[in-house]
Order: sequence, then C-alpha cells, then structure tokens
Amino acid sequence: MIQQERMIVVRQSEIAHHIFELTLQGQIVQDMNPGQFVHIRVSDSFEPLLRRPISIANINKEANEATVIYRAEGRGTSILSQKQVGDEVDVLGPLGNGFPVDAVREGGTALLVGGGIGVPPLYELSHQLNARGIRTIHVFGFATEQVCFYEDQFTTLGDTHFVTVDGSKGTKGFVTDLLEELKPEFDVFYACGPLPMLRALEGFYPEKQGYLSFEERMGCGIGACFACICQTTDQSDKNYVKVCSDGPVFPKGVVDL
Amino acid sequence: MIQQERMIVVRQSEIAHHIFELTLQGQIVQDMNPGQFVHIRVSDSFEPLLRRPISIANINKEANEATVIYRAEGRGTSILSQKQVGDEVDVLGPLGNGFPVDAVREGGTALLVGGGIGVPPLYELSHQLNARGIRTIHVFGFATEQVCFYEDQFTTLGDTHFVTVDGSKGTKGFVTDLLEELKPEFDVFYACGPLPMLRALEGFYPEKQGYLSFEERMGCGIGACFACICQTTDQSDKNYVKVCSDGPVFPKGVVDL
Amino acid sequence: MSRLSLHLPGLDVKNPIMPASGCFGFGKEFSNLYDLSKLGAIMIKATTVETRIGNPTPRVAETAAGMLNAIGLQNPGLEQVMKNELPYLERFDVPIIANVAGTTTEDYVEVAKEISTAPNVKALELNISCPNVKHGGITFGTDPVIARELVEAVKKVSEVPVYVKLSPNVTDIVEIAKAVEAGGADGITMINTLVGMRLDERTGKPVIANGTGGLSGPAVKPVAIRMVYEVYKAVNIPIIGMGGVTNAQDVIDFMSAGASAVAVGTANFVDPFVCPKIIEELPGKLEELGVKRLKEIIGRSHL
Amino acid sequence: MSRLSLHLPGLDVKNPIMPASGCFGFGKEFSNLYDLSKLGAIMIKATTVETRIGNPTPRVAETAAGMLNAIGLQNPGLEQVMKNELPYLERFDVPIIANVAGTTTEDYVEVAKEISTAPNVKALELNISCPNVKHGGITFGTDPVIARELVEAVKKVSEVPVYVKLSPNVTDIVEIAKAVEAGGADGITMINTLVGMRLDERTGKPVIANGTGGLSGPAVKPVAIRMVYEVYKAVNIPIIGMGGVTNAQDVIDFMSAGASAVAVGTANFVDPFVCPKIIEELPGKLEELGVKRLKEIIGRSHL
Ligand SMILES: Cc1cc2nc3c(=O)[nH]c(=O)nc-3n(C[C@H](O)[C@H](O)[C@H](O)COP(=O)(O)OP(=O)(O)OC[C@H]3O[C@@H](n4cnc5c(N)ncnc54)[C@H](O)[C@@H]3O)c2cc1C
Ligand SMILES: Cc1cc2nc3c(=O)[nH]c(=O)nc-3n(C[C@H](O)[C@H](O)[C@H](O)COP(=O)(O)OP(=O)(O)OC[C@H]3O[C@@H](n4cnc5c(N)ncnc54)[C@H](O)[C@@H]3O)c2cc1C
Ligand SMILES: Cc1cc2nc3c(=O)[nH]c(=O)nc-3n(C[C@H](O)[C@H](O)[C@H](O)COP(=O)(O)O)c2cc1C
Ligand SMILES: Cc1cc2nc3c(=O)[nH]c(=O)nc-3n(C[C@H](O)[C@H](O)[C@H](O)COP(=O)(O)O)c2cc1C
Ligand code: FES
Ligand code: FES
Repeated sequence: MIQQERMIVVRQSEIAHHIFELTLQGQIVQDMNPGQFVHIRVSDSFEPLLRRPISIANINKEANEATVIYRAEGRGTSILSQKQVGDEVDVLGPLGNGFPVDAVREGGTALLVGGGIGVPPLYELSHQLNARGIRTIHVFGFATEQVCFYEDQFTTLGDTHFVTVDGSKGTKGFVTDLLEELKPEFDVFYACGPLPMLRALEGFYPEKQGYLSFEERMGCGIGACFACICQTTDQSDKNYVKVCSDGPVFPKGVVDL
Repeated sequence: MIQQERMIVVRQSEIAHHIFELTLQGQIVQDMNPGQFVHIRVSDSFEPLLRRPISIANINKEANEATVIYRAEGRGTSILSQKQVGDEVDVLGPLGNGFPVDAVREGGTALLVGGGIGVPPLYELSHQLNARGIRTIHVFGFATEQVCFYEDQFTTLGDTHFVTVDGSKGTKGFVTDLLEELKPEFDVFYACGPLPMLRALEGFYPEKQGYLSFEERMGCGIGACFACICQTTDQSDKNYVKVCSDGPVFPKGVVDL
Repeated sequence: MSRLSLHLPGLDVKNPIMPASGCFGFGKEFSNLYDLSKLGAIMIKATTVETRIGNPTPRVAETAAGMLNAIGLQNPGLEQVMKNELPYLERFDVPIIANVAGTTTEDYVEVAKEISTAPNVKALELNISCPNVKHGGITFGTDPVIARELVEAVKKVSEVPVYVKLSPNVTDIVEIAKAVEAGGADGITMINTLVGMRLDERTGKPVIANGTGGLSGPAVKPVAIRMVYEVYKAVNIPIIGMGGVTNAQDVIDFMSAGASAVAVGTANFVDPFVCPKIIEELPGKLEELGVKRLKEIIGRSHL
Repeated sequence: MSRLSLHLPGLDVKNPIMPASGCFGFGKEFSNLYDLSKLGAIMIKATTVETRIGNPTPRVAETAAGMLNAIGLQNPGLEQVMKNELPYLERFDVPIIANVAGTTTEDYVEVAKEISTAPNVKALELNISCPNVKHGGITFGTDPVIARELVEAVKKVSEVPVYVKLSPNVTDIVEIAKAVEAGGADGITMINTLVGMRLDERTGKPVIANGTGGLSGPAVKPVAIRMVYEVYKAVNIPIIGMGGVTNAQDVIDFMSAGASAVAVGTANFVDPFVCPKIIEELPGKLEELGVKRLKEIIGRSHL
C-alpha cells in the first residue's frame, strides 16, 4: 500500500562523482519490491516544490531499511545529498509496479542491462533473482569511470561487465556494443536506462522476453495527474500508459519507442 | 561601511518563550554601533525570499562577535532559530544610524525605555553609556513574564524596572504607567518599542531631549526601495524619512506620530 | 463537523475543501489513500466529448514555488466517464463537480447535457480557461460576450447548477465574471493557471513539449487572492477559490477574500494527504480566530 | 569583457545587466557598495513631473518566492531628479535609462522632454504599467490605442530612444507590444509586476495599505519568460527582459527567449551585490554553453 512516511536517514555517502547512496529507515520498507520507486520530498518549504522519483536500489526488511542511489545534479537532489544521519526525509511510496521476479524459471539466467543512473533498481532485482536460484549477468554502461559504482556488489551476484562512453573503465562504447561482443546466453532480460538504450535493446533480442523500466517527468507519482504518459503500441482507445502507476516497468513491446 | 558577510553562529539559545539570543562572529562586527541593525537572510533558497531586519543587542569587537535577540514567530525567524553552532548566516550590515551615545554629558543620566522586542538594542546602548560614565535607568514593558528577558544583565548596568500587561512580572500595565509612578530624573531618554509606546512617550517629556527607534516593513534595508517610509512633521517638500537608512533612530519630534 | 459545513448551489458540503480539477484524476488513485467521503466535494478531471490523448511529454516542469503543466485535457471521453469513472465514485458520500471542456459551444452543450444526468454529479464547472489546448477553451475565457453566450447555452441543458472557471490571463477578470453571472452562472471557480514557460538551461528550448504551460502552486496565490477579492465585490454568485492552497491558513485567506469554498490543486502532488489534513486543521484555525462557523469568515477582508 | 558587450538603441553597454527601475533608487545607496561603472546601465526610479509622496505603509509584503510592493511612484519630482540625482550619477561610466511616469499624456511628455536632455540619460523607459497608482499609468498599458498614442507623443519630444515598459496584466501582451512598436518605440522592457494581494492572517485584511501590490521575484519568472518569448516573435525592436532574475542562468534564459538585455529588480533586495555577481558569473556560463559572445544566444529558444 502507498504510504507517506518521514523516514530516517541511517547512512549517506558519495560513492562516485556526484552519485550518492542513501539508506532510509521506516515502515514502508515492508511493502517494497524491486523496480518500484519512492517519491521524495527533499524540503518542507515550497522550494523545491515537487517530489523527486528515485528507484529503490536495495531492500532490507529485517532492518526496515531501504537504499536509494541517485545523482545529485539538480536543485532537489543536491538538497537531498546534504541530509545527515538522523534527519527525516518525507517519502511517498512504494510506487509503481516493479520488476516481475518470477518471469524467469528457477535455474534460468537473467540478463540485467543498465545505463548510468538506471543501474540502481537492478541491484535489488539481482538480489532477489539470485535468491530464487537464477543466474544473473550484469551489463552496465556509464559515461566515464568517475561515475561508475557498485562493481564489487554486482560482481558478488554474478558476471558483471562495464562499458564506458570514453573507455575509461571496461570496454569503450555503449552497452549494445558490449552485448554484441559478449553474446550472452539468457532467458529473460531486464533493463533500465536512457531511452536510446531501451530502444536499441528492444530491437536487439526480438525472440526474448524482456522488461524495460521507464522514466518520465512526474507530478503526482500515483497515477492521478497524467503527467507521465507514454504512448503504447496498442491501437485501441486506451493507447497510453502512466509510467508512475502502470509502470515504471513494462514488458518489451508495450511502450511505443 | 555596509558589508555582506557569511557570519558564523557561535551561540544560540532560547532565553524566554520564543525569544532567541543568537551570537554571530564576523568582520562586520568592527563597524557596528548601538541602535544599528542587521538584515539577515535566513535561507539560501527563495523561501523565504526577503531579509529580516534585527537590531544589534550586543557588540564584542575583541571577539568579533555580535548578539541579536529576536522573537521567533513568523516563517523567517523560525528558520533562523534552528541554526546550529557552526552554521553560516548571510548578514548585511551594519545598517541604519544608531543611537547617539554622546547626546548625554558624562556624569548625566539616561532613561532607556523599551517595549517587548524593542528592548534588545537598548542593551548595547546601556553598555556604551555606562562606559562613558553615564548613569542608566531602564524601564521595560513586556506582555507577560514568559517573554521577559535580560533582567540580570540590565540590573548590573543600572536601575531596572519591569512592567507587564498582565502583571505577571513587575507592576501591571504599560511603561507609561510605570514612568508616571517612578518619576525618574534624567537628562535624555532613548526608546524602542511599539508605536503606541513611542507615541505616548513623545507627549510624556515635552522638555526633554529624546531619541526614538522605529520599525517599518522593509525591502532593501539600505535606502533604495522606498518601502520603509515614515512621514515627518516637517512641512517642506522632503516630508519623509526612510527608517532603514535615515533611521531607525530619530530625535523626538521628527517623525509624524 | 457542522462548523465547517455550508451550502453552495447544488451542493451541501460537509466542508469547503475539494480537490481541483486535473489534480485528482477521477478520484480512484486517491481512494486508495484515504476515504474520499471526507472531502467537501470532488472536481473531476476535464471531460470532453471524445477521448483526448493530450500533449506530448514532458508535460510538467517545476518553477520557483510553483509548477507548469500542459497535460492538454487528456481524458477518456464522455462515454467512458459516464460508464466507468462516475459510477466508481458513487460508493463515496461526496458530491462531484464535473469539469466540462470542449472546442465548440456544441461540445460543451453535449457534455453538459449528458454528464449532468449522472446521479452523483451535483454541479458542473465549465472550463473556459484551459491554457493548454490550441483550439479551445481559452478564447471562451477571454471574451465576455462569448463567455456569456456559452453559459446561456449550457444553462439551457444542464440538470444541475453551473459554475464557470475563470482564466487569470485577462486584463479585467471582473468583466468576465459579470458576463458569466449575467449569462446565468450559478457560481464561479477561480483561478485556472497563468500561462508560463520554462526553458531548458542547456538548450534554451522550452522544457514542456507544448512550449507554454499553466503555472500553479504557491507562487500564484497572491494573484488568485487579488482576483477573488475583486470578483467578490462585483458579483452576487458564490466563488470557489483556488491557486496555491496548501494549508488551512490558505483556506482562511481565500474565504476572507470572498470565496465560499476552496479547491486544492498542485498541493495534492506535494502531499497526497493534504486535503484531509486541511480539513482536520480547520477547526483549530477557527478556534484561534474566535469564529464559530467557517462560513462567517467569507468576505471578511471587505468589512 | 567584450564577450558581454552589445549595442541597444541609445546604449552601448559593457554587459546586458541593469538594475530594474524602482529597485535601485537613483543609485546613490548602491554606489556605497560597489562601483556602478560595472553595470551595463541603470534604470532609475520612476520620475514624475511633481514630487510624489507615494502610498501609506506597509508598502511591501513577502509571498511564496516573491514579494508585493505598492510604493506608489514616490519620487522627488522632475526638478530634483535633474538637479541632484542625475548629476550625482555622472561620476560613473554607466548609461542611465530614465523611467518616466505620469497621469496624463502631458505629464509623460513634460518629463520625457526635459529628462532626455540630461547628459547621462541615454534612453527613456515609459512606465505605462505601474499597477500601484490609482489614476495613472496602468490604463496606458492595457489599451493598445492609448499606448500607441502616448508613445507617438513622447517620441516627438524625446532626445533619446524610447523604450516602453509593458504590463503583464493583460489578455494579449503581443497586441500592446505591436502597438507601441507601431507608435515608434525603440525598444520594449518587460515585465512590470503582476497585480496581487496578501491578506493578514489574523484580520483577513490586505497587508499592504494600498490593498493590492505588484508581484515580483522568482515566482513570476515563468510568466515573464513566456511573455518575452511571445513578444520576441512579434516585434522587431529589442526587448529588455525582467521578472525574477537572480543569477546568470536566469539571464541566459531571458536572452534565449528573446531579450537583448536583462534587468534585475527584487534580487537587489535579497543580495545587494547581485548585479556585479551576475556579471562575473556570465563568462563562465558562456564557456559552459560553448558560446563566444553573449549576444549570440539572443532568441536561441526560437531556432
Ligand atoms: C521512476 C523513476 C525512477 C528514477 N530513479 C532514479 C534513481 O534511482 N537514481 C537517480 O539518480 N535518478 C532516478 N530518476 C531520475 C530522477 O528522478 C531525477 O534525476 C531527479 O528527479 C532530478 O531532480 P533534481 O532535483 O536533481 O533536478 P531538477 O532539475 O531540479 O529537477 C526539476 C524537475 O524535473 C524533474 N526531473 C529532472 N530530471 C528528471 C528525470 N531524468 N526523470 C524524471 N524527472 C526528472 C524533477 O523530478 C523535478 O520535478 C528516476 C526517475 C523516474 C521517473
Ligand atoms: C529596524 C528594525 C529592527 C528590528 N529589531 C528586532 C529585534 O531586535 N528583535 C526582533 O525580534 N524583531 C526585530 N524587528 C522586527 C523583525 O524584523 C520582525 O519580527 C521579523 O522581520 C519578522 O519576520 P518573521 O520571519 O518572523 O515573520 P513573517 O511573518 O514571515 O515576515 C513576513 C515579512 O514581514 C516582515 N515583518 C514582519 N513583522 C515585521 C516587523 N515587526 N517589522 C518589520 N518587518 C516585519 C518580515 O521582515 C518579512 O519581510 C526589527 C524590525 C526593524 C524594522
Ligand atoms: C496537472 C494539472 C492539471 C490540470 N488540469 C485541469 C483541468 O483538466 N481542468 C481545469 O479546469 N483545471 C485544471 N488545472 C488547474 C487546476 O484545477 C487549478 O485551477 C490550478 O492548478 C490552480 O490551483 P493550484 O495552485 O492549487 O494548483 C490543472 C492543474 C494542474 C496542475
Ligand atoms: C519595490 C519595487 C519598486 C518598483 N518600482 C518601479 C518603478 O518605479 N517603475 C517601474 O517601471 N517598475 C518598478 N518596479 C518593477 C520592476 O522594475 C520590475 O519590472 C519588476 O519588479 C520585475 O522584476 P523583478 O522580479 O526582478 O523584481 C518596482 C518593483 C519593486 C519590487
Ligand atoms: S505522475 Fe501523475 S500520473 Fe504519473
Ligand atoms: S527598506 Fe528599502 S528604503 Fe528602507
């Protein structure tokens, strides 16, 4: 159930250039699933006004803790990055549908493809897939080495490959270049990242089952304001989906890329 | 000279109900005089937008520290009251003309009359008068005992009398009631407080030299925006003064009450 | 709760708090968060004759203490609203104000005629002020003669009282208010959004795909209060005020200026529980002000 | 500094940053804070024929990310401005834009004729948009015919180029912009303040003694940007943009939308050093955007 809670900061640190890892404690952790997101209000004043949608990167139900990883670039995320241990953060969540963990049969293999700040939700996903006895292959693209994160964490979960646009880490190029080279064997793919990456992936594995996580500018985050619409390939009357409440994860082919 | 400085909070405490004493450290302390004020920006965001004018209550040039005393009631002062030791505060100042300390001859007596949050600037004034060998009598009115402050501090400087509207501390009534009763002997009076108090005082000592400190809503605080105008009794063309730059202190009789 | 209750044309409300049109969808999402029966009324999303897909994204952008939106009246169309959305809301004890939009007078008349027959629709809100559709509502909202004629046409067919939602993007809002009153409007709702634009910092191009968007939120409250204040002086029909309401004090302010009730828009995005919170805070505010019943403060600015 | 320099009718400016009228007095106070020669130009406070005492206090009130003011055109009058204020500013290497206000066309003409002869006044800014005087400038700003006639009359007597300051409180600002261009205006300055109101929380009465005031500051920036964007498309004379500018990015935004220069108002109260700070920040911004000369970005939103 969607709840609003003043969660408590239990840890915060900069894990890469302008990339922060923030762990929050609160009851709503109990309802969280991989691929869902939280809508964070970074200030109690009117500045900035709107909440910020951030994916859930790690869920620890025993400790009632959830971790998010975000890039502090704009106004809101910069303010968030200044929160100290013990501070309260107004969180609305969990929101969205999340990744279908059971789309892969036990013993199968999942390919997780992430781009930049699309990588975080794949971390909890990988955890849960591994917990279900599914092998995971991680193929992640970043701009430069400076902004790469979680290499060790992912490596303990499965094969992990990095690609950077400038070649400063891993191979040089885009995830699709690396996929071309690796030719991984897998049953289902899950992806989160920039639109061009998702678009490329859709065409890449026509035979495979795949799930893509989308981003769109949001107002409410709960499906009421129609800000975060994506056109679907469906030609019927209801030819759109809302990223916040119908998504952010859609099976391959649903959204009109 | 007017400067803008990020001063450092060295102390802050609540000294009466919603009344805070805040000590700030910075270079601009060197230019401060009693009766002047500072224009404080309580937040680096647009909320709240405008600076808050607060009188200087104590000046310590050796330590580069100045103290202000303010009531945290509205939005801006509430935010100010949450500043912690070590935080920076954006201060513009010192502003305004201040009290003329040399209006009383050495060995003379000054009557200091304050109402509520008008009391603070009289503290530094009393200090400087006493330092010049002038006796000070303090007559202060507050709403209730809850919001009285600095009794001990003023008592060490001179005779100190409190009056409260509800009689919860000192005599009951207004400063003018108490003055009527005390009939103090003095050479010059200085006053700061609500308009009705200033108005009553003007008529009270027609023979005496007196200085009144005024408050008005401010924009710039430096004389440029014409927000803080008071009409003067002067009938010429230039029949107004600016509280921020011509004042906040005016000799008795100047401002049209 | 009778301290907060009051009567408006078509509506007996438990309290004067209602979510603003377009900021609450058709209520379904919020019904998962709290009991919608707590609300004074609900202004549902603009309904047009046909299904509208709205504008391309991005459709929203943040601004200083406000936001821009250009949703573009996306809605499932009259038939779906009658068949699915309104019936769903019947389970709650709350009157619905149906926001009616269109391109031509005939559009408005068609929607009004049909939607006003829904059992829980107790009033209409003619949206003559949406800044985000190219050929549409906005001209109705800026020309007093056209506005008046539209109201007359809709009044002829509507089974329920008709409120008209005014645009703030005009030289003289009082003139429009008087025109719609003369046309037979039962009430006025105001204000819709101010037309604004935000540019992308790097490219200099508009952030919102539509170019311009409607500005809402706390930033516009001073403009909204001023307009409610002016219109209250000029008309004899009740006003539902809105524009930047985020707490009980804002409600007091709008009602002081002359509003009989208050709608909450953007604040629902910041805090989805804001409406019930305001309703809970209001009695305390009345206590502070020494007022017995909320409706006593309507128009007190003018005393 | 030539990266920032540009030419405007009557003005060769070192940079396009100028304090907005009414937010900088006649410069004297700020000249104690920094060297006014750093500025591109100075828009001095509105000058009227006679001394004006302005409105009662309170004259300002804070709002969400903005403020209201109702100063009421207080100024020492034409004679004093000519005798004291303008000569004081001659010591600085900075062109002055004289803001001209009045109640009748004759007033404007009288001020314009005289003040345009001052050696450092390089342009006039006709204030046809002040919302805070009862009988006055505001009607000139809302009626295109009257606006055009006023501009024609002033153009006949002015020794320097004439800019016209537009009001945002209109249904169609493009119409007014075109009218003043047709009347011979050399440039447009926009926007003046939006009419707003704030109520006292306890009493419900307007905080500002005048009732309404003019809204300025970051809150209005989206409206200002939208209007500059629209007017740029419609006229061929340069625009000086303003409304909520607080930093170099805002300058980039206004110039992208179509402004050739930018005025800074309310931000001077928040940070009196804001103008020189912006001027210092600008070259870095150009670097980031990969632009050689600031003027290259004028109107880039429209490309
Ligand atoms: C479902 C979802 C999950 C996301 N998960 C993550 C994550 O795990 N880590 C992460 O770093 N980022 C994530 N993002 C992107 C993140 O929401 C934006 O980076 C963030 O909102 C930018 O805010 P700001 O204050 O830094 O920028 P500002 O420029 O101040 O933002 C201004 C406005 O634009 C919106 N906005 C700006 N960029 C984006 C964007 N890319 N997507 C959506 N809205 C945007 C902001 O929310 C805000 O309303 C996610 C976005 C969505 C929709
Ligand atoms: C020269 C001068 C000296 C002052 N010295 C002191 C002092 O030493 N201690 C103290 O507690 N207060 C002092 N005040 C009053 C103080 O400025 C206000 O209490 C304070 O600005 C209120 O801000 P807020 O954020 O609490 O209220 P808000 O309600 O958030 O304020 C809204 C706006 O109104 C203005 N405002 C509200 N009340 C006043 C007021 N009484 N006078 C001027 N502006 C006001 C604010 O500055 C702000 O712009 C002084 C005022 C002036 C003009
Ligand atoms: C995302 C969004 C969508 C809106 N859609 C509509 C609409 O469909 N019909 C309408 O009359 N007003 C619409 N509005 C305007 C609001 O109902 C309201 O008039 C305006 O936002 C001012 O109130 P606020 O500041 O509380 O948001 C919309 C506003 C927003 C923010
Ligand atoms: C206190 C104050 C006084 C003003 N006085 C004038 C004036 O005399 N003449 C004028 O044309 N504009 C006047 N303005 C409007 C500004 O010049 C400017 O157009 C407006 O404030 C928007 O810019 P900003 O948001 O940067 O303040 C005044 C604005 C303020 C805040
Ligand atoms: S953000 Fe409001 S519907 Fe998705
Ligand atoms: S506050 Fe601006 S002149 Fe005094």
